[in-house]
Amino acid sequence: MNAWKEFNKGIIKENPVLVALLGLCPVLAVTTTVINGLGMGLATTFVLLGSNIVISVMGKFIPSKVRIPCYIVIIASFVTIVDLLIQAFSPALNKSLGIFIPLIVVNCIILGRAEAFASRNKLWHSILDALGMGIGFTLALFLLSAIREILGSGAIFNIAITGNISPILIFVLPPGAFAALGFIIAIVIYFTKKSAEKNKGAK
Amino acid sequence: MENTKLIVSYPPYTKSKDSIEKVMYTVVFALLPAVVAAVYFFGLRALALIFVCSISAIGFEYLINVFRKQEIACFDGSALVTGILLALNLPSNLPYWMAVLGSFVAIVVVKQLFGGLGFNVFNPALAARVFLLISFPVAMTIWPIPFSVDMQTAASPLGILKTEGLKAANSITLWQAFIGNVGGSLGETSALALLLGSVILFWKKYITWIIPVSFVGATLAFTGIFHYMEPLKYASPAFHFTCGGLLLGALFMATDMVTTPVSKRGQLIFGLGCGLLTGIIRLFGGYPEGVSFAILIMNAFVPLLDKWDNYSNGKKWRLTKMRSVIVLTCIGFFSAFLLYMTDNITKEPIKKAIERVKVEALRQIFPFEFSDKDINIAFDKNGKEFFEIKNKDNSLRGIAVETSSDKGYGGEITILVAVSPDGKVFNYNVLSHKETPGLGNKIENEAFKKQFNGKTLDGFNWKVKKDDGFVDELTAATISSRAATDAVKKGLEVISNKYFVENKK
Amino acid sequence: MTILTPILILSALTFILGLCILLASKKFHVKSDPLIDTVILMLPGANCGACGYPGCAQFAEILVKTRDTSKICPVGGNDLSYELGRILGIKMDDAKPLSCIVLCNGNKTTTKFLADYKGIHDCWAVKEILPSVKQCAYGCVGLGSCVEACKYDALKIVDGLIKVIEENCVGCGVCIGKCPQHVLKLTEKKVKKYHVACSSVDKGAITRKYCTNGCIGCMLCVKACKFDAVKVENFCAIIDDSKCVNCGLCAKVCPVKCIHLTEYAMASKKIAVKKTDDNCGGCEMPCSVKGLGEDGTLGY
Amino acid sequence: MKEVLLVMVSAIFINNVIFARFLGICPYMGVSKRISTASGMGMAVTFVMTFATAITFILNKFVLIPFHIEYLQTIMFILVIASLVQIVEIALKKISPALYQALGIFLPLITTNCAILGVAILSIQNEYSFFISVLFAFCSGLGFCLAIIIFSGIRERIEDADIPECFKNIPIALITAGILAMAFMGFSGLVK
Amino acid sequence: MKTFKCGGIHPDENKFTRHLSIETMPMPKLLAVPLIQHIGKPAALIVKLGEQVKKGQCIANADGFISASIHSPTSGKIKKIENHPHSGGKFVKTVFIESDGREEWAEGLNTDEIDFKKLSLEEKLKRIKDAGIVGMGGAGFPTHVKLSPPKDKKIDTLILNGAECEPYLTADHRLMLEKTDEILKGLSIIASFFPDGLKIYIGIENNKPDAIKLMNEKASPLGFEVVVLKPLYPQGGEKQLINAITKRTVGNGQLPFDVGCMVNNVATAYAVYEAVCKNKPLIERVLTVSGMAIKNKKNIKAPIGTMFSDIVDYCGGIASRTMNLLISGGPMMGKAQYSFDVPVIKTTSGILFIDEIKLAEKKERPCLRCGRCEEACSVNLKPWLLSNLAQKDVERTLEYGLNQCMECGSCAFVCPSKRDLVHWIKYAKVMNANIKAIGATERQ
Repeated sequence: MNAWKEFNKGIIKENPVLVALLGLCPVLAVTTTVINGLGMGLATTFVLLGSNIVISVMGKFIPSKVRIPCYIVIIASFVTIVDLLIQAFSPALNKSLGIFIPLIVVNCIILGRAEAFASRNKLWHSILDALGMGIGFTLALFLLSAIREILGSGAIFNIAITGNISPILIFVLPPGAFAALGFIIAIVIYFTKKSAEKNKGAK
Repeated sequence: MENTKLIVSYPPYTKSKDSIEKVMYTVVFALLPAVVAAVYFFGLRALALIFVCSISAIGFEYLINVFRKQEIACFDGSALVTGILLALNLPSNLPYWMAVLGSFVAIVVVKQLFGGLGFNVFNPALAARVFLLISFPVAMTIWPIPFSVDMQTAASPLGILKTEGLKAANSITLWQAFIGNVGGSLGETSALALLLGSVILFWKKYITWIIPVSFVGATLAFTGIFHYMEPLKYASPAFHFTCGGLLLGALFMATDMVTTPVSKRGQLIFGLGCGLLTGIIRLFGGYPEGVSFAILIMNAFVPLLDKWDNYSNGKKWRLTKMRSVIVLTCIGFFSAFLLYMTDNITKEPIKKAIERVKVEALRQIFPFEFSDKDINIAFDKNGKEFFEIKNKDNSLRGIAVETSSDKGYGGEITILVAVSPDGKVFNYNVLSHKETPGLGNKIENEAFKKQFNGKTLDGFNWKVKKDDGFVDELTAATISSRAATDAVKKGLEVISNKYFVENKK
Repeated sequence: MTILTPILILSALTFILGLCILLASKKFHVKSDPLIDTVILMLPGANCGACGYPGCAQFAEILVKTRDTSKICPVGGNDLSYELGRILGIKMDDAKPLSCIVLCNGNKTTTKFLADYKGIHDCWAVKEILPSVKQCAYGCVGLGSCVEACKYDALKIVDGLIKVIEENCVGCGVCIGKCPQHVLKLTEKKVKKYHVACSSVDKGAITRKYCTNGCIGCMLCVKACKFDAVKVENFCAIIDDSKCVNCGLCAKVCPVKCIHLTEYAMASKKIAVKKTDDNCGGCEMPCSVKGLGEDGTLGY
Repeated sequence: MKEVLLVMVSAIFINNVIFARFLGICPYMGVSKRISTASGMGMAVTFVMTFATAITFILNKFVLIPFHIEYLQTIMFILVIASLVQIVEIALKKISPALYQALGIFLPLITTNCAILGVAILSIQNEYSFFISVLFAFCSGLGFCLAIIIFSGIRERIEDADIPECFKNIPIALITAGILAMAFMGFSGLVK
Repeated sequence: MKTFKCGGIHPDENKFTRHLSIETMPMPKLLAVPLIQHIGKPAALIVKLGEQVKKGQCIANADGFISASIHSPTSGKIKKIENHPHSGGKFVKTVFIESDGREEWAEGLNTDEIDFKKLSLEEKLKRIKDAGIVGMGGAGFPTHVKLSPPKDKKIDTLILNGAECEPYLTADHRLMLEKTDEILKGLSIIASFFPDGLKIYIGIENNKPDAIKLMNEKASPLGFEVVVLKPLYPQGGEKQLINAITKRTVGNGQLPFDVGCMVNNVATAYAVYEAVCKNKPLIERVLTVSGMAIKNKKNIKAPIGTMFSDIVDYCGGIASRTMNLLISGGPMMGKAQYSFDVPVIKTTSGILFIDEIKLAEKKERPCLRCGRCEEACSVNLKPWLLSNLAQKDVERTLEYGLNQCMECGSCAFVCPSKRDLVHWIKYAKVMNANIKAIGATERQ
């Protein structure tokens, strides 16, 4: 499989959040502002990259019986590293992401990619796949947090833009998160189905 | 005779003249008294609002029918009923665009997305009201006073009960509340009009009597018990009956056929549940009006109430041998080593980071500049931390202390207070709070904080204007303002009895 | 010294846990035959019951226990049987691929409708109040009870009549039981397939009244067929698959054009035939029979 | 006694593990197609959550704090949870196949469930005593159970409504969860 | 006034023909006598094509325990025997008889009246069986089987069903007015089959005051009690009538004789009188011809086998061009027909010509879960649940009492969304019967 397709698939075709619907917990929780969204996206990408590299290298040695605990330990260590780094260098982000940084460990995307892809493919492809998935995840987070921030608190990157029209506060609160993600996924399904029909028709 | 084309279908061939249109337009007819009362009390603006809501509801349903190529069913009255019910739930001075947004949510999201009439799980008008209440807390909780010409606003009786306590709420006589001459949303004020309207529905058997009776009964019982136990703290059941949306909810919202259980037993449990939840939210909850939330939550239980189900089978699971133990252990070994190294590197930066946050906060609340060196941390008897800012000749320039008050609307508020050596407040900075965004979190902005500048402990009544103190509270966020004042006062007390008492002694 | 404490603790923890997992799996070991699971994974998993068992899991269990070569999964067809045989170490006899045909051609143009039916769109529901929506009481009602039952969506309604989409049909036979008129039939997927598209048992005169190409039992096809593969039973012609060589002669002579040809691209093994006057050598038949395909091939 | 009641009500209703804290959304969306599987999942999560919180609390109190290796908290917790789940599963298969039949398929799902680890870490952060944190975990599990059973009831009812094509199953489920979260916000501010 | 306790609806009665007396219809040229006119196995044919038959001669014998014999309504020649449309909606083997106009009775039949007290029980039962008497209320259950219930069941009440709750139909009403004595004689014949000390009621709805007055005068001397019933559909059903009069409820899966009751229709009693006293077989019946689209509405006594087309000619033809609904039976439980050449059979209680029913517009709307069909159902089932399950998972409908449904149509009547609940329930019954049949064949 050529490299570009490997990388590309994570972003649009098999976007972990919008198409495969994995890892919804952090996606809903932290996307109140765009900065948080991006922060979480990058953190997850880092962990995904690290764990994919390690797992694809050690893929052969891990016996299938305990592969889940092994992957979890590897991922957990990467997550702790990221956790400590964030606490050290950007306390504001740490305060807003709160409990969700340690929870990257149980983010289904990382374990999913590790088990489904990294343990079976070569290092170079695993890295590409990790990057693709990571960027796809961050893109989805950015999209959702942008919508929620603009509608919810009338600002972007914490700079107020909507002036005197009072913002729709629900988008900052949990119900808004669920509904916004629901609408985005519906739109994605609508377009993928339409394009599928178009090229099926063309074929 | 041969050419007549015979229609064949399955018996029965005569059907009752009942139809969805008849049911829905009877409900509209039953809502007329409430509409008339609303217009009488709140003026033409109410009529305009009802008109806007209904037209947009029908319009959205028409668009959906066209978009999904269904046959046009938007004039069967169900959209009109939703529109009117939504309008009766709103304050009459609500901006029009919010009303249209509300009917969009009601018709498109809550009703059509779930499959249209008959399939929606939640009552559309109710879900839209809760959506608006949460999205625009300010606009939805200010109710114009009846007959007021220039739209003066006041809190609804329940709102007064929630913020001011029973004493103020009792000022409204029960009769006023019953006929509707009291602040509140269009439809819920005049209980008389609602009861009048529901008579036709009961007579034509379009609503069952079980749900309204059990709903109102449970609410009155619940509030009655607490009223009996502590008459001073909790309002009487009669007050709860006439005020707030109880009657509008019980008679028109909770009896919507589609979103309530079909069987009698289910309806009874539904009614009791709604009543109980309304009581809990009204007496203990954060929002003054509990009816909408109660009905929404019970709507979620409806599928369970008349559910039927069969059990599905599970799957097998397998395991293998010893090698796994060794590999697991060495992975544990390596990760431990890796983590130790990172912790070593990042230990100092973390400590410094926490320091910097504290210094950052301090720098914000002291009017004068100072360098890190001038900060000295002192402790009092029970280990409370004080930040003292020293001058060059290490005399005291300012003291700051971290205090908190748990009387906040959403819970605990912790602040950092800065005080001058002679006991005057410089400024304070909110470290953490759980106030409702948009309302309570206004205690953080400058306008509110400036009031405390230069105030000393004794000589000022550390209360909000309502309790004849000097702090004028934020509109519709009295509790948060009172909690903030209380926290600052506590900070002053702690500092004063550490520094000033010792000096005095 | 402080470097050792975390490493020791974590390693100790992982060791203990690893040991617990091992002990647990030893003590609580449950015997289960992995072969059945591999077979289950190979089967299509549609639980269609064509192999005669309620689900693929049960079919796999019995296949592994009895190693009976006659057990066939028609949906999987030959290559699945071959694969199963390889796994179980037995020689499976190859499954004949089946496909479904409709023994009726009464669509909007060829037949008249009985009455303006207003009710549930389901063939069984119609039978309660009317013999059929169409005037022919034996033909396909055309309201699609079979279409819903088909898992491979190989059936669709084309102006009032069921049409079989050959590529999708795997011959699982679920739709046969779902038709109240029993006009669906499973037949072998041959290259060319002729079948009589009618199942009306009324006399010719009556059938002609309500359906333009219903079989009137005129026996012309019986006379024309050299291999007596066609016979007429109470006014309706039936083609016997085993004898029929698909020469297509009966279709040509049928006055009401009620014998239809279906082509199965997948199973086609085209045999080039030398076209000579007296004996073409392709099928040991006197060449005078003009039934050969246009491109001079004889499909088997 | 008041504090116990406080913790229970807040864990089940106010900051419900799904609607307020956003923990455990993946299994919440995945397993709630039918009421029977949903209740099975709910019970499994409650059981494992309580068990896991108890063990992680002990681990934290007697291992992490004395040796000052708090940074190992995440890895130790998740390791314990993963192995615990596997051991429970093997034991369950042997002891009572019937119970295994009901809960078995959910146990592997639980290892990747944010709620279990989330609740464990939360109970550490809130500095609850041992009894209170176990109670907190059990009530969070009940909250999860309550949420998933109601949710599966609704999903089963709207299964064959003619929802627009692109809104079928996951998007409509998310919107339903949104409305449910809105309804549960009624409880906010309940505990003074 | 008494009535049954659970469910029931009030359709508007439209009993236009209640004042018109019964007219006897002249014998049409061609008669079509189908071999299925009752519940149970079709009768076995005993005549050949072209054979000459006399009026009242038996042309098909009862075949099996639950079956009834069929007689020729006229004297004439068997013209043809073939599958012909039947008012039940299926093609049935039908005997076509061309009447020769002589109306010559077969020997021994149509004797003048004899006193039934002299005949022994077996003799009476044999006459009823030979005359092919079936329940005329609409079910068509062979009466001779009904009159010999299993030995262990003790019958203590006999009810004569004069309720006639179906709209439009007034046949029983007119019969009660014009043939009161014969009906009471028939009722006492039926009563003689059971031990004395039997309580006998006659249930008549309040919308037939003249019938109630007349029956009271004639019945009370004989010791029969006339019970006035509040008009409520479906009071004509056995279970509902028993509950209305004796307050006993016939539970799920039970039959009337399980609670010691026996219900017979007014027309059946009249036919029993004619069979026992006059040895006349069941070859004609009284039915109502009504509906907006027929020129003049009538109550007619028509021979079995008369084509609907002949009846339309006798009643003056179709009144309006837009007539598009022809019903055999009442509007609630009758069946719509697709052609006019369908014969009258023993259970046809009426023929309705309804004009321009806009059935197309009555499109099925989604179910509002209003619960009105639950209230209306008189055997307290959940029609909305049964119809939903019929579409999703048919086997589960059996758990919710599918087989108790007697398809009275009350639920579909009250449904505001005009859903065809009864059709879905019938569909569920058929599919379950199929599944049972397939199950049976697999077990062999």
